[in-house]
Amino acid sequence: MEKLGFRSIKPWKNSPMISNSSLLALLPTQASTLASDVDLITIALVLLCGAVTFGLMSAIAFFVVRYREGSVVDRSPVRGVELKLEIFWSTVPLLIFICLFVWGAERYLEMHSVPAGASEIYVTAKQWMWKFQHANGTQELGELHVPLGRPIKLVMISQDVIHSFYVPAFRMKQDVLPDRYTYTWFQATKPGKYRLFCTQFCGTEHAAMGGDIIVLPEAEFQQWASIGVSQVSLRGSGDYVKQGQTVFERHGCISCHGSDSVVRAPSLNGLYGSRVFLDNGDSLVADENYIRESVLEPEVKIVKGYENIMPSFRGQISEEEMVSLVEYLKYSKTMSIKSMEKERGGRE
Amino acid sequence: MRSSHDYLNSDVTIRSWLCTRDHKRIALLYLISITLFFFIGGAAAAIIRLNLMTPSGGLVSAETYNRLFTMHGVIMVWFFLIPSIPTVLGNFLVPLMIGAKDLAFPRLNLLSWYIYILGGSFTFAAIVAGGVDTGWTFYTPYSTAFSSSFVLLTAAGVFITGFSSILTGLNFIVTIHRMRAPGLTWFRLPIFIWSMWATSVIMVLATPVLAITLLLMAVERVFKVGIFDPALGGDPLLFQHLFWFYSHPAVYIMILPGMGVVSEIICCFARKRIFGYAFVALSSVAIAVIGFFVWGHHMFVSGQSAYAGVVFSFLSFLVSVPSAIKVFNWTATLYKGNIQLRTPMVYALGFIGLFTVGGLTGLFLAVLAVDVHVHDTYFVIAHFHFIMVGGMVSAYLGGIHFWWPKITGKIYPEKWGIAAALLLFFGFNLTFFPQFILGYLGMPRRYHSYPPEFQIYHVMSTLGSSILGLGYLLPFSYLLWSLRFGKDAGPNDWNASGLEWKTSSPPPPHNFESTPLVTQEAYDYGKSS
Amino acid sequence: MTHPSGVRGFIFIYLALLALLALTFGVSFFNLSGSWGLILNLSISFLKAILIGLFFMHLNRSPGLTRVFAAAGFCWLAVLLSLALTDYVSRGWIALPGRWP
Amino acid sequence: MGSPLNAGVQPQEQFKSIEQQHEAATQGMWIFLATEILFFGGIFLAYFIYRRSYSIGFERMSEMLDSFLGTLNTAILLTSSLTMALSVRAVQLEKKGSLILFLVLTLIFGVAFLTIKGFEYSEDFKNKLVLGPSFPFHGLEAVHMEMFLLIYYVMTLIHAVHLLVGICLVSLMVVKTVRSRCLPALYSPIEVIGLYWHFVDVVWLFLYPLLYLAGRPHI
Repeated sequence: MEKLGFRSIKPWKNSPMISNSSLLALLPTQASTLASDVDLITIALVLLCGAVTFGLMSAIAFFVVRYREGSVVDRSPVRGVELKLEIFWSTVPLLIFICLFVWGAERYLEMHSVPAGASEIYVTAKQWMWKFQHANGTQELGELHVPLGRPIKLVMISQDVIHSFYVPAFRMKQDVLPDRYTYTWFQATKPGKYRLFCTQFCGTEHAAMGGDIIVLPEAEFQQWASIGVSQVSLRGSGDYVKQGQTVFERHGCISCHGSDSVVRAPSLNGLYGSRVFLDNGDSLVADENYIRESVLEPEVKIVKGYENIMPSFRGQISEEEMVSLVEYLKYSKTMSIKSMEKERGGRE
Repeated sequence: MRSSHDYLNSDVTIRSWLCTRDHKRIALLYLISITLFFFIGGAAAAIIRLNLMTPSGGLVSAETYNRLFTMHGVIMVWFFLIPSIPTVLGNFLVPLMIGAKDLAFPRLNLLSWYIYILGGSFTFAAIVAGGVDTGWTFYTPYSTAFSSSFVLLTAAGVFITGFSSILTGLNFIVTIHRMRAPGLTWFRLPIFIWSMWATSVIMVLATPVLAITLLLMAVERVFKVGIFDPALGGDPLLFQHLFWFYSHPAVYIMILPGMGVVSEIICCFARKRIFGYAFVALSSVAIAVIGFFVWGHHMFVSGQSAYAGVVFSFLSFLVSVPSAIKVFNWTATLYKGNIQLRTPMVYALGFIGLFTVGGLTGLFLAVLAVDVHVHDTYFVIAHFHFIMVGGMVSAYLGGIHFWWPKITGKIYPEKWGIAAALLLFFGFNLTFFPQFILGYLGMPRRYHSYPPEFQIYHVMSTLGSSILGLGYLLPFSYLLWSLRFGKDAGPNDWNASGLEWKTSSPPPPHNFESTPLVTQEAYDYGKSS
Repeated sequence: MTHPSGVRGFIFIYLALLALLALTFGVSFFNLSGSWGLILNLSISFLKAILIGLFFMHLNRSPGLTRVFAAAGFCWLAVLLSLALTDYVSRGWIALPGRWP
Repeated sequence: MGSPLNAGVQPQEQFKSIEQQHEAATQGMWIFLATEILFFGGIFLAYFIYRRSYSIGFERMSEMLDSFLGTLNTAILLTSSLTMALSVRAVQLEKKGSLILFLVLTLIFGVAFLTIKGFEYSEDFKNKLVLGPSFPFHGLEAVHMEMFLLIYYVMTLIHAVHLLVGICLVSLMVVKTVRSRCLPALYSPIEVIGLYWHFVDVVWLFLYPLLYLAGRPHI
């Protein structure tokens, strides 16, 4: 796996992707639900700014010609309009700006609120490659296959410096930080192959840290998922929840977090998405980041009513294992850990 | 007639220049040093543009390329743009325009120049030693834990130069408050003085935050103890917050002085008082203050909270109102003027056009949803080059031409001046306008190689940049030429208002024979035309 | 700058400062819950800073402009702290699918 | 203004009067102090953000600092501020004897502060409270403790450098006062140096509770 760790650095190639990009295209392909919204704002802005620029330049050109040195025109001063004009051209832009702000902010918050039921893909970035992990355990390098028309949530983390996940055709970009998950989502609307760029400078081969997003219609995607192996992708062992369970057991988490354990530790049943109250009076909603942080730095956020006794697992759990562990704990939201234990015991 | 005893020929030894406390001589020391840095930074830009002619970026290696754009950014931002108008024209003109003999702290002024040179040497040493590859933004953890280039040396250079900036700002504020000639009330000041005051406030209040940020970065890099590196418990976004708390206001350090210069030029060559004086003057102050509230718009996709993003977006729209006011007022000043299209005026009109485009494209970046798409692409590059190069450098060159007779006592060839100004305007647009399209198509910044579908725009841009390069060599040549062969200038060949034109060209060592008394408002062109 | 203040006034301020110092140190022995200790400590520090500014640095008799400059540093610092903390406080408010705070 | 300072003092050539020179100097110093506030402000922001997240590690490390010496040093600095204020008063009243006395006292308190701080650093080194590989703690909060220690060193060292500059300036003033035949000429510099001195004191007033009293102090 480590051998595959680095995408061989190759020059950018022309590919049959970018469906309708003519030589002088001005807009990139629109391939997500957000793309047309963003383009609409852009077009509105271009029209607005174009009109303002054209108006101003025409006025300047007109004045320069008409009031050139020596021309015989009326130069008698106009009085009494100054204040009115000033008020006019400061309030009108302000009102337009407020409308633009509301429009842009609304779409932005939409980009930040993942629709319920989105399928999740974990993205790991490192110098200078992208790695994707699907919920069924399939892993891909530098290439991501996604189904058409379904919301996809990306949970992203970096193993070294800051990277940024950017797919122009989706009008979507999010920095990928070390040691903390960031989220974004998209819903593809058009099958095809789209470029993925890293847009946060990340070192020598920053420019080569690209990839392809391949959008397949549902049927083809299912077919791909069942065979699942394109040249650069590889297949993990089993699904995440099972892997996560293995990690959970290997590190003996149940001995403290189980309901019948002697050591008192907070229960993990239904943890994901629930509100957690901390001993410093704060509260938060348990998300992937909280779970991750609680494993690696358990002393930072202590649940109200519990002692700070958990050891840190930093260095003992790889990012991939962490992903599966998080997935396992998420799964336990619908099924309690205890009953999963039993179910497993029963099978054995 | 050239006066026999002016600041240039009163004492000609090298020692008299290096130990001078005359603000006019210090301005010239700065002029020479920032021109040097401008050409170093420009050379880096030329290689970058040549490299991007082909998608594979075959001219230089990726490693070299990264060092080149970092060097271009660091030098242009801290060693050319930030000092440019304030230290050259500001130093020369602030005391002259307010009727003072010198700045309030002349020795401090000279010290500022030496600090600048010291910082410049550090950064220059870093370049000679092998350069730095973090980008001018020094983002952590790349800069503290991963880059193997000369981060510390470069950061030390920037850190030191920051103090030069602070001391210059401090000197200007005190001078403007305390040393105005009798009768020169605040609302009789030239707009240039207002803009220098606003710039100085930013220099004084923002630069120390950069200093401490770079210091913490250096400490983390040396001791491997976390402040910004997440592997050590730090938060890289804290670095970005601190960095942009300085660097966004620093953008206004780079544009406010240009706005001041352009206001002077337009009034002189439209033969009119500026329209809406109070609004133009106070909008500088408004920009300086509100400019401190908007830094988070550099971090919309950084992992900053979405709510903070919304707050910063709103505040960013607010700061564009005063800029809009200025543009409208300049245009209104032309109305019913008596317009003379001399070289400085051509630059000033070019400034208005390019700044308008640069400012309006800033709206795209303030709109959250659009910024997500164009952030860190060539759209941003084009936007800020329209402001910094199209705006600030045009204004700087316009100002240099406008006050060249006053500074040197010589007249430059007018036809060459206009030709160069037009060439620059054309070359600039060809260089940077295609980059807006490139950016919207998705071309990321800081890319050494790129997908072939972007090539056509890169080729256009490179072509434009060669014209731009030629355009910069022209004024450099004929201005030098004029020093020896130019005609002598009179005290006020432009027939301009303002105290600096009331003394001889070049001015005597102590500026004025007797302290002037001001009885009128600025831009008193009604009677003279 | 016109009339120097009396020695007695200075000594009085000095004693007040020492008293506040004693208060800070004394309070730190009580384990105040949460961030109350921090808030109290900072408030006392502010009080001390204001006393020094007003009396030792003569702000009580300075022209308005000087006071504006003295306040400017603190105001700008407040901008830095409050806007940066806006980010830290509100991080993770939208974290999960379909969930709004 | 009715100022007693005009007699026999010539302003520098760029100024019209000694009042103008004095006002310029004072205003310049205030602007410089505003700069300084923002300079320290950056570390304060880092402190507040990390203390919010890593309160346990911060408290634990803070408890290892000698809060008694910290408090003593605070008292010493406050006293030096008093003597500095009295020095300014003495120069206003043109009392050479008491001016020298108060300046020297200020100097002594400043040096005392640095001596105690130096002693404290040496104790810290003895207790292995140092950054880098020999940091003695491991395990859960070690990273956060080391971060606190970093902030502690950066803050106190920058403060100490400022105080050192202040001490140099005050020493210069002592020399000038002893040699001076015309005390009013010294009013402006002493007033300005006084402002700087008080500011360095004020910074410490904030460092003291943030660094020494973050946890429960032990004597």
